[in-house]
Amino acid sequence: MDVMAKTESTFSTREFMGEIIRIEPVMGDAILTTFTAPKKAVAEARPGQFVQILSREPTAYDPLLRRPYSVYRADQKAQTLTVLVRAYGRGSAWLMRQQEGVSLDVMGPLGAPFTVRPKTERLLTVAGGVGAAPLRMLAEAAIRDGKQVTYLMGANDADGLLPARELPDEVEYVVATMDGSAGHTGFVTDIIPAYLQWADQVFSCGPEPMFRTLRAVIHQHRMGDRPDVQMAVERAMPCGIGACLGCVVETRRGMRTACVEGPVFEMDEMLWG
Amino acid sequence: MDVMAKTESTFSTREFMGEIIRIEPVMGDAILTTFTAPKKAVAEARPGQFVQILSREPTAYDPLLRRPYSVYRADQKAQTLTVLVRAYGRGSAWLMRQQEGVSLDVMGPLGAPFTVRPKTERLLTVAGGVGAAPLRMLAEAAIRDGKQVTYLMGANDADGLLPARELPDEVEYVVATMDGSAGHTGFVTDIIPAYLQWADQVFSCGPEPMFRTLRAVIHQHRMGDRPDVQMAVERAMPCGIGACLGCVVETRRGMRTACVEGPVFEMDEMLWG
Amino acid sequence: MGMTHANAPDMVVDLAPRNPRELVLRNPVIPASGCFGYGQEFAGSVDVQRLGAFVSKGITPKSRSGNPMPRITETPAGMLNAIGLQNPGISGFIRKYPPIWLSWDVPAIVNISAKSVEDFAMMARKLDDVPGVAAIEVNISCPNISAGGFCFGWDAAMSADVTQKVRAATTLPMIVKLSPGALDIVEIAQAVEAEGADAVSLINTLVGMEIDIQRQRPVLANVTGGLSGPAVRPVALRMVYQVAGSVDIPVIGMGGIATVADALQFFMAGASAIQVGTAAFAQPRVLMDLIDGIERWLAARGHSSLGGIVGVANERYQLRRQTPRAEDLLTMESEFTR
Amino acid sequence: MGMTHANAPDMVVDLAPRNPRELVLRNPVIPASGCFGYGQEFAGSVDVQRLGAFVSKGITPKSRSGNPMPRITETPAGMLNAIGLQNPGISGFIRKYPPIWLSWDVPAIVNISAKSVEDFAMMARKLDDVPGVAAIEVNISCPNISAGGFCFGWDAAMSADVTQKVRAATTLPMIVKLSPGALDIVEIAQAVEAEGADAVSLINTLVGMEIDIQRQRPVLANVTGGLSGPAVRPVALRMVYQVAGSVDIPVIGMGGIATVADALQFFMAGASAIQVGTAAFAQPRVLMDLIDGIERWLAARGHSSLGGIVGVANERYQLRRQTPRAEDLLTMESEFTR
Ligand SMILES: Cc1cc2nc3c(=O)[nH]c(=O)nc-3n(C[C@H](O)[C@H](O)[C@H](O)COP(=O)(O)OP(=O)(O)OC[C@H]3O[C@@H](n4cnc5c(N)ncnc54)[C@H](O)[C@@H]3O)c2cc1C
Ligand SMILES: Cc1cc2nc3c(=O)[nH]c(=O)nc-3n(C[C@H](O)[C@H](O)[C@H](O)COP(=O)(O)OP(=O)(O)OC[C@H]3O[C@@H](n4cnc5c(N)ncnc54)[C@H](O)[C@@H]3O)c2cc1C
Ligand SMILES: Cc1cc2nc3c(=O)[nH]c(=O)nc-3n(C[C@H](O)[C@H](O)[C@H](O)COP(=O)(O)O)c2cc1C
Ligand SMILES: Cc1cc2nc3c(=O)[nH]c(=O)nc-3n(C[C@H](O)[C@H](O)[C@H](O)COP(=O)(O)O)c2cc1C
Ligand code: FES
Ligand code: FES
Repeated sequence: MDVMAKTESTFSTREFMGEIIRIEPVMGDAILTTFTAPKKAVAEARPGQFVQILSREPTAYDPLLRRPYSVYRADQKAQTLTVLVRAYGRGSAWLMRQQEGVSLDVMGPLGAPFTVRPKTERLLTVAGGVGAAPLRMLAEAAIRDGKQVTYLMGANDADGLLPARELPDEVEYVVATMDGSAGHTGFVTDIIPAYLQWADQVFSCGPEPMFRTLRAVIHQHRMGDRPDVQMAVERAMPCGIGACLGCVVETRRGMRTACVEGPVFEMDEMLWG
Repeated sequence: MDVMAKTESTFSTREFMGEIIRIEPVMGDAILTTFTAPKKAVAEARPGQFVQILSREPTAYDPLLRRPYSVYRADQKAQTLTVLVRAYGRGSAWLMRQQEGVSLDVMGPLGAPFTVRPKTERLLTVAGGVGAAPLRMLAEAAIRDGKQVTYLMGANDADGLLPARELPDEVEYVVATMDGSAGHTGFVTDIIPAYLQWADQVFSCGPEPMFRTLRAVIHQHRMGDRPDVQMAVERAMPCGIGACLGCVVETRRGMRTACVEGPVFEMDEMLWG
Repeated sequence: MGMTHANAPDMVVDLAPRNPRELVLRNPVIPASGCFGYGQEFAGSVDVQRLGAFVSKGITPKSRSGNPMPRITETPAGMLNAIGLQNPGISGFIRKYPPIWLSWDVPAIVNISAKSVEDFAMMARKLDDVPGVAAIEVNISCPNISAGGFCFGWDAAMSADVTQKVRAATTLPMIVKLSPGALDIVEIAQAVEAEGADAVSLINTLVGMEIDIQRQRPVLANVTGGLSGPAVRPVALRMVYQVAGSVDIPVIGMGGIATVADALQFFMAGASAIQVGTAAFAQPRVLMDLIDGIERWLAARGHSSLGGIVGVANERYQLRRQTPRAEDLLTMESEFTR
Repeated sequence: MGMTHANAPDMVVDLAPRNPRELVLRNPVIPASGCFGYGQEFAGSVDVQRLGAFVSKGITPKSRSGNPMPRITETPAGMLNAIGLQNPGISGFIRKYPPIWLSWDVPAIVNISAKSVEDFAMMARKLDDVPGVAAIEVNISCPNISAGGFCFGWDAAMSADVTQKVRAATTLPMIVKLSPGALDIVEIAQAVEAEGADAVSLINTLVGMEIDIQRQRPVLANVTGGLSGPAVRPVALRMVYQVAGSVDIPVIGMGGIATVADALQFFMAGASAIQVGTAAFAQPRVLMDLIDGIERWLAARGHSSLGGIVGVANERYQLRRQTPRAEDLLTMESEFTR
């Protein structure tokens, strides 16, 4: 091999620097962070996809790895992406301290989005906590495509709910709170049965216990394979591009990467251990 | 021993959080950072002493160790300390990015200050680069005590010099620049001989090569032990309180810690290797 | 200032349960050797008297001026040191420091380093009845001159030999401090336990280096140095987990501990007490924060004592806890002989 | 895009100078095993064709689904992984990937792992004439079943044995990847050199662990995992320095490399090439930045080739460079026989 041979190859990197242009409180102690992004990244972002944000100072090696955040909004006009960030650990704490004007080191959009089947007319989305983010984008896209959306969300109290203004008017927004400060008193999964027969597809994102309850409820109520159910799961993601095999989900077809083959999986494909 | 015995002990910590209240450009790419400090810390700060500033995010382990900065100004009225910060490596880069309102994790003041002998009337100070900082505070204190000060400073160009406004009017400020854009063209050490017979004491802070030239010049020109010469040296300082022995200076009396027994040493006490 | 009410969790630890001279600490937080000078240096930064104990800088048979500079450099989330055991030597040390400690209400542990078994024993003998000295910590991460500079702590027989000779030279509580460079640190821990160590402490630093690319030579004058700080914590925790699951004497864990959560990891791995080095350089108050924070964490979760969480994450520790005592064995024999 | 003018420094490295099948790289930057998948995963993030070479995920005799989750956790300036060698097995691998690589303009190195000497040899034999495979990297940080699970790479005789059997099974350029857990990594390096390794690469990960204090159990389902990333860099650099000063075959350095300065440290310690793992997870572009940055650094300092800085900070390397050749020895004999 001639090692000095000129290499003819084209590639486009998914890494970019995005300047924070807006920070808004949204629900509980979570914020919406909006940053500039390349045209291509904004145009290609699909509901359920995520970006990996480097959450450290340029002068520090720690915390080392990027943190995944679902795309909450892709604004084609403003050429921006928005993520919803909740204070959790070291990475999100860093991100929440960043002010407008700061440049974020971002990679994405990444992952396999939600799949809305062409025949689907009625979408039921079930959100818990920051799981509200990808489902908001999904709801927006579905309404734009002329479909019907019922958006269910659960939280401890009214403050923990996504504000209704964040969803398109056409969306039917139904909520549940543990303390009864808004909507149904109890779990969001309590109110699902009422919508199951209506829905063509169910989309969910939230904490693991919510998924498990949701699955039990659906198994109890569904007719045949209908509605079909997709879930966006959460895994720590060192690489986000399928290279490390650190984010896998056990499925009927074997180990699947949550970052490339997910984060959206068919509920019935996953093994629940 | 009764291990649960109540311990009667008093101690006062030297660690405090100081809020940045002002950031000003000062010379070259260096800035002055002024932050609030406890009454005691401000009152006790002496010229030549330093503070150790944690130069990382509260959520990060890296860079791990504090960075030492000379006290540039201790403002009793405003209850603030000021340091002069030049962009150098990872720690100072972090510090330079901090904005007004940020809380700094500070320890100090630490170290042994310059010693002005009671009989001293005429002080010659020789500054190189950020060595200007402790000498500015020394000059201010000496003028306040009714003494005479000649402040020599060298830099590559005029932009790298401490602005005259930063020194009390009573100070005679003489400069040298390599490019001749201000004062003498050449090294600051070129102009020292003219002041040596005048001075009772010489105080210096700057890079190692400047110290070596200064020492050679002084050895060549001084009469007996006069003037006596003190130098504030630079060492990386993991602890700043004499515990790690990582910052030692070899002296005629053995290894001495630069953080507690220094950073100010008598020139003739140090072994120059 | 810690809790003083009646329901405060019991933080007392006994680090030498087998030794009549005992080593009982009011809490499990101990500054590590080489990181706390001789106890006085931190006086302006922390309330030394509140500590569980403290360990002195490493003492050698003769005084040493240490390595040339630079002796220290920073690394990602860690640091390298090659201090070279700068210290006044055992005799100068004994004259100077224990008399001061005598009036202190906190146990002082003396860390000793030597290049021959005889020198270790000699130092132990000299320390045996020095008032103000509560215990010794034997640093076996030292080159053994008679083994061509091979580190004592890398060889079970040599580690056992040092332990045995020191044991014969003093009745003081003896902690043996293990080297992470050993191929199998469990083997070393078991060897020193068999020879009468009252406790083991681990880990000492990992050997590392940095190169100054401008000068094209090693940063440290000594070429290599010891790596410490948060960077090494996962390695230290793994070794503490392994050793705690394999010996019956108390284990003192260290290596990168900087927060209450870090300390809890070590307790859950099986450490009875912890040492803190590098983190206290950056933030001396970490020592006080640990004492208060561990106590608060235990109280918040309803633990009446620290002992309740020691080893809870350690599988082998759990097995050991379930190991039946002699009298129980008789009734269970059939199960074991199947 | 790198320099193309005539004065660009020569970055070409030959990693198998003793082997007629040679392993010549256009530059010294190589993604590390397990951190680059099979080369395609990074296609959307970096220009794979510009790399010096790349190393595949570790391949085993049979397909493996790897360890249960969680497999990864972050640590200060580092990470722990216990992937457990999820891979399609040697046969599935050979069917799937080398045919793709065949059209690529970048050497593909296959990393192999096994639990017996025979399995290592079997895999080497299967790979020997597979088009698209440029070299093999033998991962000896594996448990040897016939030695009770003791790691091959911790024992010189076992390491030599694997090397010899693999050497007999293939004429492919063979890199042996060393384990940092060995007591004396130099001894292992010399043993594999003697048995015909064309190059050595180091380091593999250090063994570490983390405990989840909420759940009071190890974070990783596998309990322990391999520590990598900037945290381990000083340990890796020290080992590369030691090994490069003790063997005559090329050394490939890795462990925590994230910047051009880091890479230069490894070259100056004696590495002929570098591998990059963890840092490329966080920032894939680091791979391109390294290629460009190393070249620029060399050019800025007037170096006509990378070789000019390899080992410059390594004392023993310098001594070796000065070692007289046979013909010179005759005239210098008197000096040596004094
Ligand atoms: C596809 C996806 C979409 C998400 N969308 C959102 C969102 O829209 N909004 C939101 O607030 N959160 C979202 N999350 C979760 C978000 O990434 C977490 O808040 C974050 O991972 C927690 O990180 P932290 O730094 O705050 O906490 P930490 O405490 O630092 O991390 C939590 C734990 O995970 C480990 N960890 C973190 N990152 C990694 C990594 N890269 N590799 C290995 N271990 C790691 C840490 O060691 C720690 O044990 C999403 C996660 C995924 C997978
Ligand atoms: C007494 C004293 C007073 C000073 N006053 C001033 C001043 O007034 N203004 C000013 O700008 N600078 C001052 N300095 C220098 C200032 O501390 C340096 O700019 C700083 O140390 C360089 O750090 P950095 O993080 O920017 O660079 P880095 O590149 O991160 O550090 C430079 C080198 O030092 C090492 N290092 C840094 N800190 C430590 C540590 N704590 N322990 C071990 N190794 C370390 C790093 O590993 C690196 O090799 C003073 C230094 C001393 C000792
Ligand atoms: C500057 C420094 C000096 C040290 N000196 C000694 C010593 O004299 N004897 C010893 O046994 N360990 C010594 N150590 C090792 C520490 O006691 C401890 O084992 C190690 O630093 C790991 O803990 P840490 O990560 O909390 O610092 C020293 C460590 C440092 C950083
Ligand atoms: C997720 C992950 C998977 C790895 N898998 C392998 C492997 O299959 N075979 C191998 O020899 N090394 C493997 N390694 C080790 C790396 O190749 C490399 O030796 C180590 O990570 C140190 O380099 P780094 O600090 O740049 O990551 C793996 C490392 C990581 C982080
Ligand atoms: S995050 Fe690395 S494979 Fe998914
Ligand atoms: S910085 Fe630790 S002794 Fe001076």
